[in-house]
Amino acid sequence: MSVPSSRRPGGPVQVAGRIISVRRVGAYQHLTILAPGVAETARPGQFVALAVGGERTGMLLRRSFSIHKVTPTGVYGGTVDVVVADAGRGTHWLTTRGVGEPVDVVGPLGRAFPLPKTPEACVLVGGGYGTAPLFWLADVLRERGCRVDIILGAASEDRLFGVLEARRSSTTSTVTTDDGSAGTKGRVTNVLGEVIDRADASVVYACGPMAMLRAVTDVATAHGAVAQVAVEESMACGIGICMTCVMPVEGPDGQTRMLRSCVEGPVFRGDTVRWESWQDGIGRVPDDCVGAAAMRSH
Amino acid sequence: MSVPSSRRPGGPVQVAGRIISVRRVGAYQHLTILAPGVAETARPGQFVALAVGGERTGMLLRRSFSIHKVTPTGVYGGTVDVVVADAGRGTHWLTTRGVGEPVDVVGPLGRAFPLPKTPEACVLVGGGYGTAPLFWLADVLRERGCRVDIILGAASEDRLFGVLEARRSSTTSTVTTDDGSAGTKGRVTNVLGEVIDRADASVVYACGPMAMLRAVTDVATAHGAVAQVAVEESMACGIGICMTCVMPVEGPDGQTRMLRSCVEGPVFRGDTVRWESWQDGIGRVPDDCVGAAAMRSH
Amino acid sequence: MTLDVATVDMTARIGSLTLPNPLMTASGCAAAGRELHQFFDVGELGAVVTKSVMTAPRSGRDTPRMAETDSGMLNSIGLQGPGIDAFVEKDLAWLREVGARAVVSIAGSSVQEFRDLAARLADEPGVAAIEVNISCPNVANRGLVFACEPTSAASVVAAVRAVLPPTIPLLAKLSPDVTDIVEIAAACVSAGADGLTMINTLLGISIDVDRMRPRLAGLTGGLSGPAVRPVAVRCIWQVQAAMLAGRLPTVPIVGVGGVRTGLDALELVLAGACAVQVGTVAFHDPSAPLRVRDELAKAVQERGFSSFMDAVGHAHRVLATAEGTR
Amino acid sequence: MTLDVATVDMTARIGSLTLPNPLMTASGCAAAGRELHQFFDVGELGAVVTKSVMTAPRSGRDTPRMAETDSGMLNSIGLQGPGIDAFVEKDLAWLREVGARAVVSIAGSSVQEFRDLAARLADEPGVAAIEVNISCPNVANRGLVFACEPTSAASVVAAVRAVLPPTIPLLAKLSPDVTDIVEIAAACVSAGADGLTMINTLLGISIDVDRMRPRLAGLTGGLSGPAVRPVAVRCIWQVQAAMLAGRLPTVPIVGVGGVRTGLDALELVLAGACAVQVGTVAFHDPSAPLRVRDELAKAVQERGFSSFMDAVGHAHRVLATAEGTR
Ligand SMILES: Cc1cc2nc3c(=O)[nH]c(=O)nc-3n(C[C@H](O)[C@H](O)[C@H](O)COP(=O)(O)OP(=O)(O)OC[C@H]3O[C@@H](n4cnc5c(N)ncnc54)[C@H](O)[C@@H]3O)c2cc1C
Ligand SMILES: Cc1cc2nc3c(=O)[nH]c(=O)nc-3n(C[C@H](O)[C@H](O)[C@H](O)COP(=O)(O)OP(=O)(O)OC[C@H]3O[C@@H](n4cnc5c(N)ncnc54)[C@H](O)[C@@H]3O)c2cc1C
Ligand SMILES: Cc1cc2nc3c(=O)[nH]c(=O)nc-3n(C[C@H](O)[C@H](O)[C@H](O)COP(=O)(O)O)c2cc1C
Ligand SMILES: Cc1cc2nc3c(=O)[nH]c(=O)nc-3n(C[C@H](O)[C@H](O)[C@H](O)COP(=O)(O)O)c2cc1C
Ligand code: FES
Ligand code: FES
Repeated sequence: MSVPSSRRPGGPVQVAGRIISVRRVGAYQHLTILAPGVAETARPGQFVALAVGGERTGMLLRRSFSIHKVTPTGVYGGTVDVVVADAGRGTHWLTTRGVGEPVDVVGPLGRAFPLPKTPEACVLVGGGYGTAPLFWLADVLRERGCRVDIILGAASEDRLFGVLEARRSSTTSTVTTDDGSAGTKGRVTNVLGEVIDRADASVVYACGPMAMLRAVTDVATAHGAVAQVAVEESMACGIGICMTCVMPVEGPDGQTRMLRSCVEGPVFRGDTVRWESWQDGIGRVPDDCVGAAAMRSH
Repeated sequence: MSVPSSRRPGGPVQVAGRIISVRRVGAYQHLTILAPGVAETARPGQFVALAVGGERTGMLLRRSFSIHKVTPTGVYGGTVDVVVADAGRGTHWLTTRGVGEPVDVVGPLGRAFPLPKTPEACVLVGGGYGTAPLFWLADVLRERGCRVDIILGAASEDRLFGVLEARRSSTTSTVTTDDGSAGTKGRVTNVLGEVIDRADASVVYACGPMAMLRAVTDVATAHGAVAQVAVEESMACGIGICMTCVMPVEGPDGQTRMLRSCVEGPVFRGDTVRWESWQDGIGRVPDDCVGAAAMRSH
Repeated sequence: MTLDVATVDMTARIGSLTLPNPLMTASGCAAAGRELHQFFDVGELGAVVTKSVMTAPRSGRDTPRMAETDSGMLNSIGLQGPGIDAFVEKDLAWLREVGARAVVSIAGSSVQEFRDLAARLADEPGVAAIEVNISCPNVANRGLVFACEPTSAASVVAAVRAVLPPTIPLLAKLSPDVTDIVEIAAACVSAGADGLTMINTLLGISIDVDRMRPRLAGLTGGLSGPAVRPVAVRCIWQVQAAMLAGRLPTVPIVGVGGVRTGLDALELVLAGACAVQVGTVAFHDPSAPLRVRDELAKAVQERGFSSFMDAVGHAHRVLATAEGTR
Repeated sequence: MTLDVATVDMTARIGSLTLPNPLMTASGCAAAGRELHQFFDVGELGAVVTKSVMTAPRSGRDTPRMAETDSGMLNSIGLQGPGIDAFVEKDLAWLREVGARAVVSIAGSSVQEFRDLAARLADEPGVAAIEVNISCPNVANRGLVFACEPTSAASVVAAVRAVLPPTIPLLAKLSPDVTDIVEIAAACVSAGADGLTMINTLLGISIDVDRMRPRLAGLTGGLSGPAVRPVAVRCIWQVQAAMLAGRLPTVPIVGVGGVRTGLDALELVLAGACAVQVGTVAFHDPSAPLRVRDELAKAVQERGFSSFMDAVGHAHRVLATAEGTR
């Protein structure tokens, strides 16, 4: 099997993958997919877009998943691991696939977590399956001499992912659940300030639901750390051609633009995201956004 | 598992079936489907309509298949066998299913082959997978003391189905192929007259492509036998509610009507079908058909 | 809260007509109910909408009459049917006998034919409502489809309304193949329609790439099935919004188009439909109309509505509140 | 005969424009080609049709902007883009650099805006053709979409044609949401359109049954994908048939709507399209435009055509012959 490579160095490829292992982990399905060409250039924070439903399906759009880890040099080629929650019809299809079944993969997609140039203390925060990309990130950070502390949060124990992995990859790991079924009862942000202070962390990496990312950004900023957050917006293409996945982000020039979270994200500096724009599931274009004025004519 | 039964005695049921055996037979896939409630009342010549494509498929319509045989009293309930040619996207899906997979079944559907009240000599003619329903019919006829001769035809050897079964269930069996790769080179109708005469048959049962059924009807009539043919029209519903599967058939009153081949067929007396109506794949409504006049206004 | 059997009040009201539940078959997708009665008791449905009937018996069009398309199908039946007399004698009588509520769909190639059909049905017992299928060519107007032109549509509705007793509601069934469906809806309501059924099929063509000619013998066909549901929801929404805005008088809307599940039906209901028809999907799943009824009841109850009618058009209220608080 | 690489002449001619093959991206489904260039060389396509550009930078609409539907999707992007100046400087320059043929799609909220955009592009090198996206609301006419009204559509086409050099063909992109697409097509051709692109999306709504409000922040969206292909084929067929019947002058048709495979593309071609755009399906399969090109070439060759152009509109000839011999 020849390894497909992107026409842009490090860019995405499309490859006919195959599931080579499936495991149930709490509420999630952990899939290992043989996908040569994807693993080789992927970095933590990037994602893959998987086709769902099989041939002649009525589900037209790919589903996006953070890359949990990669193994660039398996026997048959590189593999990619993803952790999937059964959240709807497409993920339901994925979580009911067996070993040996084909899955079409496009990846690696998006911008990875930016890594500190010098060894820094970092706190990694994950909500639910949002922890999936963090352990790989932790490994990469520790290789660079960074101290890593991890906080895992979820609604309940079965929705935690990677409690053991967290312990292995970090100096300290803390668990919170909304219902108190594991670890500290409450939100990740209840403990985050303390963990930042204890580690004297300068960067907080976070992945999880929008509301959590906003709260993490607030706490990080208040405690003098920079938040790097991986967002999850509804994506029709995942590769930057459709303009469905946009969100308001402030640029270095102080101007807010509707950026594509698939190619200009999914990782953004938390304090550049205009969090106040989301209300009741609707993401409003801020009035001061570049190009907002032109929308008023029609 | 309770056996579903139709609200009309002997009528169809809809049941969540399961594939319990798959075998490759030449160019065909032979499936045995656990489908309690279907097998119990089915008779030779009837068919089942199978859902294809799985959940969230873009393929909305069921596909129809002649019942090859039934086993009303399996360990888990009745089973139905069908023989499927990979002819398009839906049959492709079916022929690539494995044991244990679910298949939704509606059946038994349509009118069965009418059986002679007294022992008669019968010739059974099948083209391609059209032979599938004939062996079961042969058994039923022989139980009634009928002599049975079978003719199997196909384009080539791999498209013959049931050569051995034919030998077991008949007094004589004859094979023809268009390319001469098995049996006599030529069409079933090249040998049909002779077989009718030799057996002194009064009924010819046939299943296969439209053109073959027409030719069989001609030969049978010329040799003093009645042809009972099972047709294959494009069917959207299979149960009589959509009016897509109609064909012009002459009634006892001498009037031609567009009859639904799914409920008023698929078995028709060959000499009542207005064969001349089909040309280049289009089935024209004959000018003298009941209700044809009203179509001329718009 | 997940329920096995919903206990919410599912009574549906379409003007003067009260139905035990809002689920109906769609015209042309259930014949006259007899075949589906093998799978479930059609008397349990809100109503059976019968295949559009014309005056004379009709053979229908040449075959093939159908082509499967992605998540949908095209049909070109050509209103095959027995004609009004045989329909009344056999089909309507049968529906009465089994205790089903019959919504009788009629079609004509002239205003006169519509009027005569309605007059013939006016005194027949067991007609719960009349649905006029105005998606047929108007012979008097270059074969232009009645539903595509407000004055043609209105003249059919007015003629039919004039000969029907007030006890029989008249539903005008609209085509989505128009530039402005609100305009047609308004014309029909002004002309006396007691309700609107939306939508009929979309005009489509499919080509057989092997034979290199159109698949359907009749060339064009009507596109139906889940593929068109977003268009159905949009039409219902637009007309309901226009009613709420006072641009036309408020009449009940019967929703149809691509309903496969109770949640699909709920989409139509939230957009404004107070009854829902299941068409093409019954070809795939003969018990779909009844299954959808139960799924819808469950969905309505789980969302905390005390009765089905409270859910009708609810998305307009949610949106208005959201915009208000913005 | 099954072929790995087709050798048939795939040259496509759209009026004065000659393309090496008939495959294009669809406007709004490929941005300006840069992202797809990671998967294949966009210079290998017949042309890249760029996202409709307006004068000023636009933020686009609120999110969510998309909803998946059965075999399709709804989008409500609101023409997010950088504005014409940045487009010319960055996107058009890039396309020129990589040797791609650019069909530039423009959109305006007034006839004047369309004219100004075209004038701005008239002298830019590397504009193979202009596609006018007239499916936008006309601010001067109660926000009525230009494409829904023959005189509005024609006024845009005439204004744009007047400022373009004759060497740049003008394609008018039509909306299927009209009662009579032939009427709109005829108006555009009379006004000077060198070709017609069909179809833009269908207006649809999808409702979130949990939040009980429309899924899209912008309420309505455009329906695209395989679900709508039968409507696209029908529109192409109707306009091509009207041209063959002399009801309007013959101009080339560019087909778009639900193309997933080469055989889907062939459907549009047999109906009358001399070029084919791949839109939504590129979201699923980024290399779809090039894959479809190869599949189409194979399909055309296997059917014994000596060149692609011979297949254009062929189903009309097959049907005419069949009817003739009946
Ligand atoms: C960058 C990124 C990384 C992600 N990583 C993971 C992960 O590691 N594990 C995991 O379980 N899930 C992850 N998600 C969420 C996952 O993509 C959605 O749960 C999934 O798309 C839902 O599809 P569905 O068919 O089950 O639901 P449906 O509701 O049927 O989906 C309908 C449509 O909406 C889109 N959609 C629905 N929910 C979401 C959502 N939350 N985010 C984005 N699109 C959505 C779908 O893609 C689809 O197009 C990620 C999303 C993004 C954007
Ligand atoms: C009463 C009856 C009995 C049949 N028995 C058998 C059998 O025993 N074994 C077998 O292999 N096939 C049988 N067929 C034919 C089988 O139904 C078709 O091959 C199948 O529907 C093709 O589906 P597809 O998705 O593969 O093809 P597609 O071309 O993708 O199908 C598209 C649509 O056209 C319909 N269609 C296409 N070809 C046919 C056809 N030849 N007949 C009817 N509908 C068609 C399909 O049902 C579907 O709705 C029978 C058909 C009928 C009507
Ligand atoms: C095979 C078929 C026949 C139809 N016949 C009629 C008809 O006679 N009269 C009518 O008003 N609508 C007819 N329709 C349209 C349906 O009633 C319905 O409006 C349309 O199919 C959309 O709903 P669906 O997607 O649930 O099928 C027919 C539809 C199909 C598929
Ligand atoms: C996300 C998205 C954005 C689109 N933007 C535009 C646009 O800017 N201008 C335009 O003319 N058409 C636009 N379209 C319509 C497509 O160009 C095309 O006409 C339509 O989607 C049908 O083709 P398809 O089914 O192949 O997608 C857009 C379609 C989608 C899905
Ligand atoms: S998902 Fe298409 S641009 Fe981001
Ligand atoms: S297939 Fe529907 S009536 Fe026969």
